[in-house]
Amino acid sequence: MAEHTMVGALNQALRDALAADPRTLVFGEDVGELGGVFRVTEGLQREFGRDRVFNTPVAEAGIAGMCVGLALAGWRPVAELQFDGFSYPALDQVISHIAKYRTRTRGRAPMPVVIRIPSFGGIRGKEHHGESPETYYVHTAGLKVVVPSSPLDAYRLLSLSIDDPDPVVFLEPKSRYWTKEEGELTAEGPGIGSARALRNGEGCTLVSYGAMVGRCLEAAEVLSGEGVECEVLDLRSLVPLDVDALGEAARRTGRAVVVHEAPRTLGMGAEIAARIMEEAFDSLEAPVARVTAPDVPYPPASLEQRYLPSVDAICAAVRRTVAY
Amino acid sequence: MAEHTMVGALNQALRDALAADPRTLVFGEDVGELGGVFRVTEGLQREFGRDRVFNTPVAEAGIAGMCVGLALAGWRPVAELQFDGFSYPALDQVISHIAKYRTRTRGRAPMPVVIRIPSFGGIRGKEHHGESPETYYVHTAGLKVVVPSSPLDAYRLLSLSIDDPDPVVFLEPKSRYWTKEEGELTAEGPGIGSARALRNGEGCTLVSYGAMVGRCLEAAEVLSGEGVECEVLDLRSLVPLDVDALGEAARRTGRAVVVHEAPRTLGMGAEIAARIMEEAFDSLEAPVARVTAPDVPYPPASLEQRYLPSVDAICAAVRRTVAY
Amino acid sequence: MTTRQHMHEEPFLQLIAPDGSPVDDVDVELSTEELRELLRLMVRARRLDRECMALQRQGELTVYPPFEGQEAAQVGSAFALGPDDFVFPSFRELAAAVTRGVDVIEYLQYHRGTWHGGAYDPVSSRFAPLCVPVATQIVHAVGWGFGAKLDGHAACALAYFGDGSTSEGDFHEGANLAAVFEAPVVLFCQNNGWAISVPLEEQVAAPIVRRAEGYGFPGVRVDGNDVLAVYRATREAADRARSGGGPTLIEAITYRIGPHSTADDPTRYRTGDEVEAWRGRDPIERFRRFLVGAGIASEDFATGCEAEAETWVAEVRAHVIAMLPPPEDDLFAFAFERPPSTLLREREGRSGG
Amino acid sequence: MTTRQHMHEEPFLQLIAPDGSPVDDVDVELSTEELRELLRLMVRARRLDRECMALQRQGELTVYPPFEGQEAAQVGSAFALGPDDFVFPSFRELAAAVTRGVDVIEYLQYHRGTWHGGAYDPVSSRFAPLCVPVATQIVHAVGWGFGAKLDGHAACALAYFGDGSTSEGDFHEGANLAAVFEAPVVLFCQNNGWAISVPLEEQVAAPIVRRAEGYGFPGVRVDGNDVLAVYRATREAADRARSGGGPTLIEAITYRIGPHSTADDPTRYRTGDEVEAWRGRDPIERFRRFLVGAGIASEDFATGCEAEAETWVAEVRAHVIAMLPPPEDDLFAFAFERPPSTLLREREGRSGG
Ligand SMILES: Cc1ncc(C[n+]2csc(CCOP(=O)(O)OP(=O)(O)O)c2C)c(N)n1
Ligand SMILES: Cc1ncc(C[n+]2csc(CCOP(=O)(O)OP(=O)(O)O)c2C)c(N)n1
Ligand SMILES: [Mg+2]
Ligand SMILES: [Mg+2]
Repeated sequence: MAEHTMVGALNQALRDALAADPRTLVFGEDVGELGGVFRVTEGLQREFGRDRVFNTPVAEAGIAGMCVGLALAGWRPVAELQFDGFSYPALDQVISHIAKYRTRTRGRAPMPVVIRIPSFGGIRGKEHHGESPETYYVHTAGLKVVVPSSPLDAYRLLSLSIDDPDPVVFLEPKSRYWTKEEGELTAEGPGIGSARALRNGEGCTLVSYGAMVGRCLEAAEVLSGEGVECEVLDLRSLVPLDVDALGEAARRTGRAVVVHEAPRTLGMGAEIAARIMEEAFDSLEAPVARVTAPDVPYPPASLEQRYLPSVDAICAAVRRTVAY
Repeated sequence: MAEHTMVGALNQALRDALAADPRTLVFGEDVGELGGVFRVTEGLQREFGRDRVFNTPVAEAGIAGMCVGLALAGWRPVAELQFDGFSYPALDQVISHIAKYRTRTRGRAPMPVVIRIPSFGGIRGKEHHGESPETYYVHTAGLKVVVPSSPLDAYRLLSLSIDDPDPVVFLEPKSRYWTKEEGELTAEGPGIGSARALRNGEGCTLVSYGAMVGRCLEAAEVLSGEGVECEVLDLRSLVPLDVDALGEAARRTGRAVVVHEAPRTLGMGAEIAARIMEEAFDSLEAPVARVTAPDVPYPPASLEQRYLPSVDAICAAVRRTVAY
Repeated sequence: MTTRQHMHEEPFLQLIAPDGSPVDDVDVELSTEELRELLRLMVRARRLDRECMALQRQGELTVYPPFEGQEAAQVGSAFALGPDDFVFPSFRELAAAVTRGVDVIEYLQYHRGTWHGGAYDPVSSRFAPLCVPVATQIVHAVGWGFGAKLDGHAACALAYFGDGSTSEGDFHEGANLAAVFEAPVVLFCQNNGWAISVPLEEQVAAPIVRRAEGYGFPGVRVDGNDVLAVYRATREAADRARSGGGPTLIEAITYRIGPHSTADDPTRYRTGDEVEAWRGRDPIERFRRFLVGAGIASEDFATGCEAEAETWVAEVRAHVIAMLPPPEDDLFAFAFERPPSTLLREREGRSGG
Repeated sequence: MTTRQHMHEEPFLQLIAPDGSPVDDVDVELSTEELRELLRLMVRARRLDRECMALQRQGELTVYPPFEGQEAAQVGSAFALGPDDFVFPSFRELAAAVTRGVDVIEYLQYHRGTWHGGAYDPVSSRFAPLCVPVATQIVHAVGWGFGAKLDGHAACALAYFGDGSTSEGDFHEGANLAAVFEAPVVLFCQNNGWAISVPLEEQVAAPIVRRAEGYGFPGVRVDGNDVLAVYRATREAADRARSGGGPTLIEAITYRIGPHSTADDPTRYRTGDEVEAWRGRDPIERFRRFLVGAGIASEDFATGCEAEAETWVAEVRAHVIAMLPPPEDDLFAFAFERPPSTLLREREGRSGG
């Protein structure tokens, strides 16, 4: 069985999409000869030509805005914004147009647009290279927001995102780009909107997405040694949010801890806590806990592991929740 | 006692700030001769001259970015972005710089900047004129976010925001601009970070801010007729969030309903629900309910009252919560 | 006065003088029928604009942004486009919509407050939905134009925007992207001298047309109240775009005679003299005199246009007043093709109670 | 090759030929001491740049963006500023920081990964923190310059940015605002031919300097590898700005000899020939030959500069290696002057456990 890195899996998903549908376009800063600063688009320009895969000037609002016009002309744009921190200049085009265009045109002009953004922290990056931008997109009505946590699922989710008729913001956890996973690259399996349990347990439910899923699994391992068996839920998509899975899990374990890299206030943890309370109030044995970054800007490399949720912090939160 | 509209109170707060501190500047699109599209800056240019109060070109990122340079040069910029929906082009400058500059410079370059944004819906406005942008700012670490609900408090909160050494995003509820309140304009009283109870009751706590505070008071009136006495909490500032007041209220009434105009997912209701659960889990008799707009773009005038939380919807949520 | 200064700072293309006399070779290769049609369209558009002002005052429309004074700029440019070309309007281009044959009733749903963006089909109309955030539509036009180019499809996109919109970053990103991708795009700036209350000289420090050279494509300055000059400049730019010549920036010097919108009070920021001076350059009167003087149309034809516009507008008015709000379920009907389950639940909850 | 094409497309200011011979009146009103100082600074800067590359390879710095080849552009421009002027750098302007006397150790905290933006005091250093989101600093410079103007304070702001950065909306909004407010600002573009892997011709379709006219202020194109030409152009622009003449755009034609950053592999997108051609225009060697040829400095002086740079860099290296991570509490220490209670709680929670 072949082993895949997340970068390799994403690259294959783009290649397969370009091959499958001649209307698919891949563009962004440095996606051409260079293959992207993370090599996710490696070799695609050579294979599909400069009309299908091309560099753009350094203009994020322009990149997002061009997606609108290209979609109106019947193309399927898959755009890359180079880093989380550089996706912000495009926010106006994403919020004001990509998210609203289908509604504005009563469904006559859908926006089958995918915006890929290498995101999140943990790579000892410079300022603006470790941001967790999901809240800005999740709160924006009209968008779907997808976050893979492993190579095989990255292939599946990116393929499904490109097929999706609605606009998808696809956030790639940079810190997992080079992790490896064995198996077949296939779009079969759980769709966008279905969370998946990566570990079962009755003691507490750990809810996460992206790079923090790995830390949750580590924490679950540690806690298992203490006799606390945790279920680990990988959300996979933040919009749609799998509230059924969240409710069911909370009803089963009565305890939930949400983990993410974004700052606490109005990070995904807030929505998940609120939804779990709405879905499973009577079953809750303890308040839903949030293990997140503090409400301060992303720090320099030498402090980032103090900023991001640590395995210890996750374990401590679970212990408190179980002991509650 | 004098009667004040919110527009008049805000205008007076700006006038007093310009008079009190020669370093204060007021600028934005149409704030000069016109006095702003809502007249909040009426007469200020005539009174303080074109150096202190001036029009800018139509360039929101530029307006926000200039605030950074002006603050570095020792000025206190009070900028207006004309409407909620037109504040998005400035998001990159706000998120990447205004919110991070103090941290980046280890406190050496504070950002005593106020960005005023006429916000929220309910005025039968065109598209992009009824947005509730608070989540984008509340989640951005390094900003304070203030929302007045009445004329007298608007004067107080804007005065305190201009005095505040940290950057403040000041969201003005357009639909309340012409409401009147009797009393003295003074900065004395509850500060930024303190919620205030506008009505007391033991049956349920209604939590809101901005224009929805008025609807909560109407709902409380209706419910009182049914024998359900509601406490109505006006948050006043979303960052800092008065979690002590939230916890205390929830401990007292055991029931809370949050009301806002923004779409549900990752609207303030999510954070408030999560905080209340964290603060007062054991006292909660029912899940914290959220009465919000649905997760769709802001609709045209003829549908907006179907989109915004209605008094009926608030009452229904309270009844469900009390009956839970 | 600003716009006049700027207007005279450098030459601009003018074929017909304000008094209606030809100042240059006026042959723009239009048939007599087509020339008359230009007048007909301008007269219709103005009559409709005035009706919309009235409808708003009567509470039948929400805030309305009138275009009176800009008829030649909009009709002349829209008339120059081919059936496959695609227009990306801002929010003041009702005259262009009329010229393009967009369903006016559906368009007015926007101003009626019954549907954002207008309810017409943008794809079959070749006219994008109304776009409020200024300059953002310019980048959409570049994307569409580049898409047409990739399709090897000989069509161009035309983006309308105002003088104030040129201060936005999106104007620049769009112009530079169009230049780099050699996209078939016409960037059509209606310089009406004002951005709400901000005069041109507080908006820019040089004539807008000069920007074109910095991007590497042609810029043309034209008398925006001269419908033939606007037509010729747009026709040339569109032909060049379709034949691979890339983008053109057109700066049409015109004036907004009315308020920025029905919510605006222009007496706060501009003088009556300025407005009067511009009434003297009225685009319709100018073209009427030209047609009559050149024997292309009779006075009767002109009066006929007004009569015809009158009946047409009466119908439009009736339809507008009859427009009902959409059903509440339309709130939910269009946000997604595959909606999240949470939204479906909320939707059912509503229809349930 | 792009940059060369563009470079020769139109004339640019050059005082010293690549071989070191004067091509024009080289009197820029600098004393012998000052002229020598320019060489000293360029030598120091390059030596430091190379040390930083080494430190990064040795794991002592995080990703580092070298400036080798751009010494004349940075040193010549920074040297032309007065003590009250304020620099708004991007992320590659270490040579400008050295020239301005910014505390290099504190600056390198940025690359060490111990503090974002660098730990120097931007206000007393008259040097803003490093700015990563390209072009955003241009608007900050305009704000600062306009603030200085309001203070009636004769100082200007200089913003550094690259060729790729000129595609951003913020470049445009900053340039237009500077023009409209007649802000004392120098917009200094280091056109090094590449934006990471994107060559100039995929970034813009016309020489960047041509943009200036569209905004209504002067644009100057200068040989960015000729330190005297850069000095003169910047000196003139800064003097004009301080005396109320408003902004100037300077396009300095130069080249990035090294990779975009230590994370980049330039062999994927450019040829070795191109790099070699530019080594032939080396700014330091050129100026050394000029000084020696003109009898302003001796070969010994030049070798002396290198020796002196060597010792200086050894000290810097020692300090960098000794830099410790800040205490965890620094995470919380600076976000607010009056922090929310929720943040204080979290902060105490941490220090607690
Ligand atoms: C991004 C954005 N900012 C602000 C506004 C508010 N606004 C509406 S029209 C207008 C002035 C536009 O002036 P111009 O581009 O000259 O067009 P005109 O109104 O003259 O037709 C402004 C500032 C907006 N619609 N979009
Ligand atoms: C807003 C933004 N988008 C993207 C990036 C990623 N990025 C870093 S440097 C760079 C290229 C900049 O090119 P140029 O302006 O020519 O400067 P140079 O690197 O050549 O010095 C890009 C795209 C960024 N830093 N900021
Ligand atoms: Mg205008
Ligand atoms: Mg460059």
